[in-house]
Amino acid sequence: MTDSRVERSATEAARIPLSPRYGRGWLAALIASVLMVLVLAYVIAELVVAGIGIWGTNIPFVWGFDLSNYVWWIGLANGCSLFAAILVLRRHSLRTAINRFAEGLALFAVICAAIFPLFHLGRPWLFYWTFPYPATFQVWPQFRSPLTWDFWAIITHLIVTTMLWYVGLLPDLATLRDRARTPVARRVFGSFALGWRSSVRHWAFHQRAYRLVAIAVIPLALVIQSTVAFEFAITLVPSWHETRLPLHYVVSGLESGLGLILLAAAALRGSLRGIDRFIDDEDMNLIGKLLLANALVACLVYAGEVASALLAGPLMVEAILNRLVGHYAGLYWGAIALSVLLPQALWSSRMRRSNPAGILIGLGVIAGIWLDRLSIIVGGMQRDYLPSTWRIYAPTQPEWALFLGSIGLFAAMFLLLMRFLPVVSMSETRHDEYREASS
Amino acid sequence: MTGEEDDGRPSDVTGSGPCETRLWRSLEELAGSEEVRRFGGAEFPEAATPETIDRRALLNLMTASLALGGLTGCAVNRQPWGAPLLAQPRLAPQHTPGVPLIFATSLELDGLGRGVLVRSHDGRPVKIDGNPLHPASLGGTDVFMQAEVLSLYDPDRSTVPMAGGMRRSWDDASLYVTQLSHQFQANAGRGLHILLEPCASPTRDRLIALARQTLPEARWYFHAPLTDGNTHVATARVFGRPLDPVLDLMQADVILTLGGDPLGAGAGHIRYAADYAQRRHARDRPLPRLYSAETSPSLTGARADHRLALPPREIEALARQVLDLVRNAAPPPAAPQSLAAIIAGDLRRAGAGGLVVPGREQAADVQAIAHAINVELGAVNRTVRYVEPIIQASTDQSSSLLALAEAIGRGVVDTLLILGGNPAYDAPGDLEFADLIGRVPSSLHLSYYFDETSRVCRWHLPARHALESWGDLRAFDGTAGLRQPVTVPLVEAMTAEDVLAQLVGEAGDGHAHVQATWREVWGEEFDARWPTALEDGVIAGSAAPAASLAAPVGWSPPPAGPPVAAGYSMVVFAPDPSVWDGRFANNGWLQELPKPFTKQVWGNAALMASDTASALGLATGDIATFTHGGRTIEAPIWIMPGHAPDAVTMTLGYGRRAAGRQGSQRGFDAYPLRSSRELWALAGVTIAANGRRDALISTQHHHGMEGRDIVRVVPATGPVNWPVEPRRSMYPDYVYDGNAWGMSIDLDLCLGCNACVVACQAENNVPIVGPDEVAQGREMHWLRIDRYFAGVPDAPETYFQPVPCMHCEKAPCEVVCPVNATVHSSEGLNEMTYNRCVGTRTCSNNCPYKVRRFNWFNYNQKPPAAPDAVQNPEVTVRWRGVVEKCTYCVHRISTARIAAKMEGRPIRDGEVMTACQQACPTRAIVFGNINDPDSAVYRCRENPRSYELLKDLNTRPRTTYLARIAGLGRGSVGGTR
Amino acid sequence: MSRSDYGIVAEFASANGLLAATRAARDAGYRRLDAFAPFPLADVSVVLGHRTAVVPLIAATAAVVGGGLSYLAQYWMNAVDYPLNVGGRPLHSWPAFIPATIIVSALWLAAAAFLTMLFKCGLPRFSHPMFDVPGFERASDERFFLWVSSEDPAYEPRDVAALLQRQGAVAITRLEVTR
Amino acid sequence: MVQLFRPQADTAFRLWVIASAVVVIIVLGAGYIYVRSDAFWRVGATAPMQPIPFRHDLHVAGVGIACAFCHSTAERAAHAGMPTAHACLTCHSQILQGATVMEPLRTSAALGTPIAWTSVTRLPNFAYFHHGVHIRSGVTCETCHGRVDQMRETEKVHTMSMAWCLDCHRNPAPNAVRTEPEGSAVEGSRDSLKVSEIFAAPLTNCSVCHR
Repeated sequence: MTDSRVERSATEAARIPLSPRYGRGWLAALIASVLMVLVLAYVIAELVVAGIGIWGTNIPFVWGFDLSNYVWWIGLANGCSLFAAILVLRRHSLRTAINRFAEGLALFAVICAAIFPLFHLGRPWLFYWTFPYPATFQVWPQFRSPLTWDFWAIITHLIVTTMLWYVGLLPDLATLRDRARTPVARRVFGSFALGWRSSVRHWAFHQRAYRLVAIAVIPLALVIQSTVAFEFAITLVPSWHETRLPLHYVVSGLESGLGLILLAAAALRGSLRGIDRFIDDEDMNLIGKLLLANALVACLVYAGEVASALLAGPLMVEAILNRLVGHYAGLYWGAIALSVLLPQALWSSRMRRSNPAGILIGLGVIAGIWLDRLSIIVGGMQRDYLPSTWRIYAPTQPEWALFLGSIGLFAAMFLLLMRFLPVVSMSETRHDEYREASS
Repeated sequence: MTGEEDDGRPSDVTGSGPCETRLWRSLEELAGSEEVRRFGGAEFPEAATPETIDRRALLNLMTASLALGGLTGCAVNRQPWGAPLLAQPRLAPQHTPGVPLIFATSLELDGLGRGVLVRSHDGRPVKIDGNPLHPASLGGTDVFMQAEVLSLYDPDRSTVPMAGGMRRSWDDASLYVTQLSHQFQANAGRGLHILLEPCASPTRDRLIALARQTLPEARWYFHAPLTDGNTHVATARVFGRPLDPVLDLMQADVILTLGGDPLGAGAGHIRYAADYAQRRHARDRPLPRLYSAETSPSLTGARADHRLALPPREIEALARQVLDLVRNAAPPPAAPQSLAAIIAGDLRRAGAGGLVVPGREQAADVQAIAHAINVELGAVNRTVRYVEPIIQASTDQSSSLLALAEAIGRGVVDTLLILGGNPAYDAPGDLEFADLIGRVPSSLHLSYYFDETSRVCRWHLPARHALESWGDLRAFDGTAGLRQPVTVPLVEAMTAEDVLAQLVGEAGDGHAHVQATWREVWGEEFDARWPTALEDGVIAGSAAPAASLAAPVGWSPPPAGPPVAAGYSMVVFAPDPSVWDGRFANNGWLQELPKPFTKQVWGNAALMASDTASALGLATGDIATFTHGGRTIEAPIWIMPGHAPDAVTMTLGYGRRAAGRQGSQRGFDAYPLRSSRELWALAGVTIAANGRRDALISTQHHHGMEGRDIVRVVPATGPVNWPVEPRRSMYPDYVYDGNAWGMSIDLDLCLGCNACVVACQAENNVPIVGPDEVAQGREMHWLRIDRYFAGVPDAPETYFQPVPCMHCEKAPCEVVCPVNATVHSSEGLNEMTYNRCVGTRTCSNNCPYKVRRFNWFNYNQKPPAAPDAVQNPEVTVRWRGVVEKCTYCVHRISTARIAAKMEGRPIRDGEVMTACQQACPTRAIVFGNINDPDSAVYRCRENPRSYELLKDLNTRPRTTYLARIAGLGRGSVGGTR
Repeated sequence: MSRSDYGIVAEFASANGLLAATRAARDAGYRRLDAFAPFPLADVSVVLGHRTAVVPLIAATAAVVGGGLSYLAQYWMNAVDYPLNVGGRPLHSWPAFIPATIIVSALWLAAAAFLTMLFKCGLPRFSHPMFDVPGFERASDERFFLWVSSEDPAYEPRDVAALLQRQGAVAITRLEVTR
Repeated sequence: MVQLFRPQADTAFRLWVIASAVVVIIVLGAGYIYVRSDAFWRVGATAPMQPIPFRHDLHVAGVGIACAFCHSTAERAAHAGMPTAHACLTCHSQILQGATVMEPLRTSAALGTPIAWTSVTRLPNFAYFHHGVHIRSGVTCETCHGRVDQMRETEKVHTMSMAWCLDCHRNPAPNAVRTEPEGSAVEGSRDSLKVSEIFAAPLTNCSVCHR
């Protein structure tokens, strides 16, 4: 819808969003992901009608895919938004390339994450009981429970991530408005642009607000990751009952976020013609280095996990050994291999710059963290206090469907983003170009 | 009669001596009451004479609400105006709507009576407990008594007469029976053959005697798959005539059991368990020493100080050695002593305090030897008394099923009446009995279900449930008890007595027949004694006296048979702990009840030792083919620690083909392998794996304690000394003045009999979830019994540990609930409010004891859910998506609190009894106010054996355990406690 | 229905042009100016003397207020209004109330920053005279504009136009609005 | 460039913002009031139809029959108890005996089937209530049921919401009038009962009502 303006424009930024013709690939991908969304809808309906008995969960495995997927998604979200926020604050050149879609990814991940805690309830239609409203039975939520903290965490995350994304997007919406051809598009973008006139005064306040929202995001991301960790850490389950768990979740969460960003960046470069002008090799190089560094930290955290467990007494030892060699050992070692060993490939700069490698490593890291979540939750619950209650858990089809469905939803939203909104920030790019020019 | 009184039976009731406060009634008495006469005089013509307001009328009055389905306790009522308020035409006297009534009656097992109290809400029986006055119960129950009430409402029960597979009216049916009686009264009963279940019912015996007179040519047979033991053969050998042994475990200092399960199974086991428990904890008496020689693990063996896992032939060898060593008073040979010598030594030392108990499945010789030893020890009339057979009818061989089979074979049977029982299913396989019945021109089967036998008979008549019918039963010790209906018949049906009465042309209903029986016995005392007897459920002083034994000369057993050839393998048959002989197959509570040792549900398996299994190349779950004499069955294998080598144990009662929707096609049927000549142990069975596997469903998958401090065991002698670390907590403690409820469970008394589990399920509307859900790990029992093995796999120690909610003062589950659905009461209860629960399950996740259950589906609405009628109206019926758990029977606490308040007094100790506590035969569970120094539970907590489960977590459980006392060392002197 | 003067708008090809023009206009004594650029121009802001410190101030206050409210609410509901013995924990279990407090204050911080921005920028404002300036759509792309308000005490259309002309404006528009 | 929106757009937008804010507030406020309103709890509503047009005002105020005469178990049991056909017929075998409105009564007496009255105050099945203990604690009938003696048709006079129950359970004193309803079964033992015994019991425990 925007190509007509391209030749009129002198700046690189004018070429965003680029590649006017999104080929069949995009359409196919969209259709595929929409189908997955339909599956998601079906499973949710089934859940509400039949009950969560259709899952493989039981006593003691009261949680399975539901919580591990939630933890995984929220980790991705926190990773992305944390990273984006830091870039905004550092005013790092990388932000021009990454922020826009990083913030978008964060937002979509939160939406996917929110599905799970809602529908893992036995009676999901009563979810609002966790919100403090004046009910005629005069009972309030119980604020000592991490689940109530979690309720606030998800709502807040949703709102703040949206704001971070929107504030950054505002000037570009104005640009789209001014370039739009069809009156409808013009009006639509116009309404969302709120009448932005790119006045220097606007810019001044905009910059302040953007940075402040970013500042809010940083503690938020950290606290929310920790809150999620608390959900497990404050229980008595032997392999969860650890003060180190929040750290573990923050580190691995950020890593999965970086993995996702790497994946998305590489995928964009691979699919959108000309975008490598904006997400250039240098950017990829930087992301790669960051991910590598994060993987090394994660390695340290994993080591700490084993060490602290071994120091913590017989039950913990048994629990951790069970995760390492027990029925669910595959999950643990898979996590190590994918989230610690695989990123080591990024030591080579060729790998860092190659798109296929980026996609593979990004996917690998994300999958690795997913396995880590499953290993912690499912593998952790397996060795409880009374051996008489020990059992096995295996996910059922509906659980897989729910999981894949949420991925489909995520993919669909991202595909629409890259189609209708600039995937890298135009205004930031212009700004940089100006600075480079003036310096 | 108020609600709280139904649990109010003093906890210290021991069947000795009459119970001071009698809290249950007979409808008869109500019907006879002044009140009734008064409104007999009222303006209703049909009520003009008192008789018309008999018990049936009263039951009708109370049950009327059922007619309109005004059942409380069902899921939340969605009608705008709620359920209607029912105004009865007239109140049953002394019955307050909504306040339960208690009736005493008798239930039957193996043809012997066990006294129960039935709690009925508005004419709807919902709970069964033991009758403290009844010698076979003393207030305790077993799983079968508890579950009987579910069978009463079984939707699969037979409701109409059938003939040739067609539904028939009752008119046709009674016409048929009348014709029979005319026909046979004409020809003195020639060609009439009647098969009955052996049953110690005076009324039935009277009617049979009557029939034998009026129909002299008729032939009578008795069959039940489990009562055809060798007991009478053995006693006949030793004492010259068949007798029944009755044990007195209070007196026994040294006990040797040869097979069997006196503490865990059979018509007398509740009493025996109670006696043994009472003796174990009698402070002034030495601990009894219990030796068990058995083939497959039994509750008795698990409790024994010494358990010897022996195949049948070695049990016999042991018995012979012990007899010899007891007989010739030679000084015991020098160490190392043989086990037989040690046991014999102990028995001799105990003298009259010694006791040898043979299992009914043992060979006649073994049993005879056991009795001989008792005689030798002078134990007769001290630890054991021999009485004339309680069930007279079935003693002679000519009345066996075998005889009937031959008769049919000879073609002399024109008409076969099968009154009760299910021979087409449970007759020994070699008889091909189902086919035999088919050969009989005219056959009739009276039974509760339209079962395997009904299908092969011409006629089928629905039978009444025990809770719907009149009758009387003798207990294992001969004590007679009356049976009275506690509800109007839910379907039109008959009892065996009714049919017999019709045959002999005796008028009147069951009520009349029973009264007639006892009029004969009591003469003019009748009017005085009948009401009391009915109210007590027990006829005082009717226990069988010790038989006068013509001083038995030293009987010697015949020489042992030849040693069995190699490749030998033996199959031993045993009743199933869940479905007994198969009669309970359609009972969801029992099907879903984890068997004590395997924890298997909804099926059975062939148990064998690991060595045997590996020798045969089998593993748990493999299906093997068992062949003997051309008869073949297939059964899944279960490797059972502590099972004797070279033997396989098969439990009977599964593999039903026509049990009903829940009972059919579950497990495998062992009867076809059974031989009419070797009922209990079958030698020379060939076993072969056939490569297929069966997913056996069990509720426990790990069997060791992994070295954790779970079940504590203290030495039999010497003090208990555990390190007492001081309690520390970051938080200030809440003060629980007033009542502070707590429970103590004595692991030394707990036999693992499961009675508490079913009692809890019945009392608290705990849903049945079905095999698939259990297989997925979703059983709902609020109270489970964990079973751990310790020591060597071949001869392990077996520990049972009932685990209800611990009601932790620092409850981890409450802190993590986001909506305050589970919080603490000011009396220290960990309360669960279902209607506030949103179902995050995080509480269950944070419960280290894993006692919280979750309604994954709407279990109470989807099969095999228990019918609404059996739901306890005092307890909310839970719905999908909420967590539930043990509440310490909080509804009983509320009822007691309300009663106390209304009478302006505090709640008495023992006034609140939890369902599990009430059911426990050994009184292992004690509940009460831990603030009250005079309460039983307080004393238990002060006991040095008292400990908290997972104490290190500092959850401060209100449920505490008393450590198990280790078995006595061999031949060492008994310690005391 | 009368058309009235809204001011003079000059279009510049470069940021520096705009900067110079703005400076010049300030020096010439004009106070009611606004500049338009496709990206933030800090130095122009400085010249125009924008004060944005109020945003963090309000945001910080909001954060404190929101957090405080959240904590008080938790305390009141669990310890005052319906005190329940939950797992033997104290009614006022302050450590457990912290996480939600932090989260909520972050929410208020972000929300306050965002709303303050909109308020101070007078957004949303869908219809504005500036949109009448020919080619103004390129203000969001690569062109720069300076506007001198007719309200300016020193406003004199001819002078202003001349001044801006001198600063190398590529186009000059006299903006009129209908009132 | 051309204006995308007319100047009115802004006014319209601001109005819309304000309006929607107002709407939200109104909706929430209305909801808050409605779920506490009598209408929501069917207070003042009378049953659409009863098998017999029974009038409390005639029987209580008029004839002077005490509550406990018909609701005979209210003082000792959980259920207040409904009068039996037999009880009704003590009078109505003479009075109005032929009246058609009495048909259900005669049917019930003759056939022995219950009369199904439409219940006006009904708690959900997970809430357990015991009439006896409330009366014993001095809560009078009209505290919860209002002046039934003046009602032509029986109606609900309180919401009977959990909040309503809690108000009293948190502070029973005002409603626990120390007078005994007529025909009390517990007359004599009144003095033996100390107030403390009534109020000592923790009435706000969940399990007091929910089991």
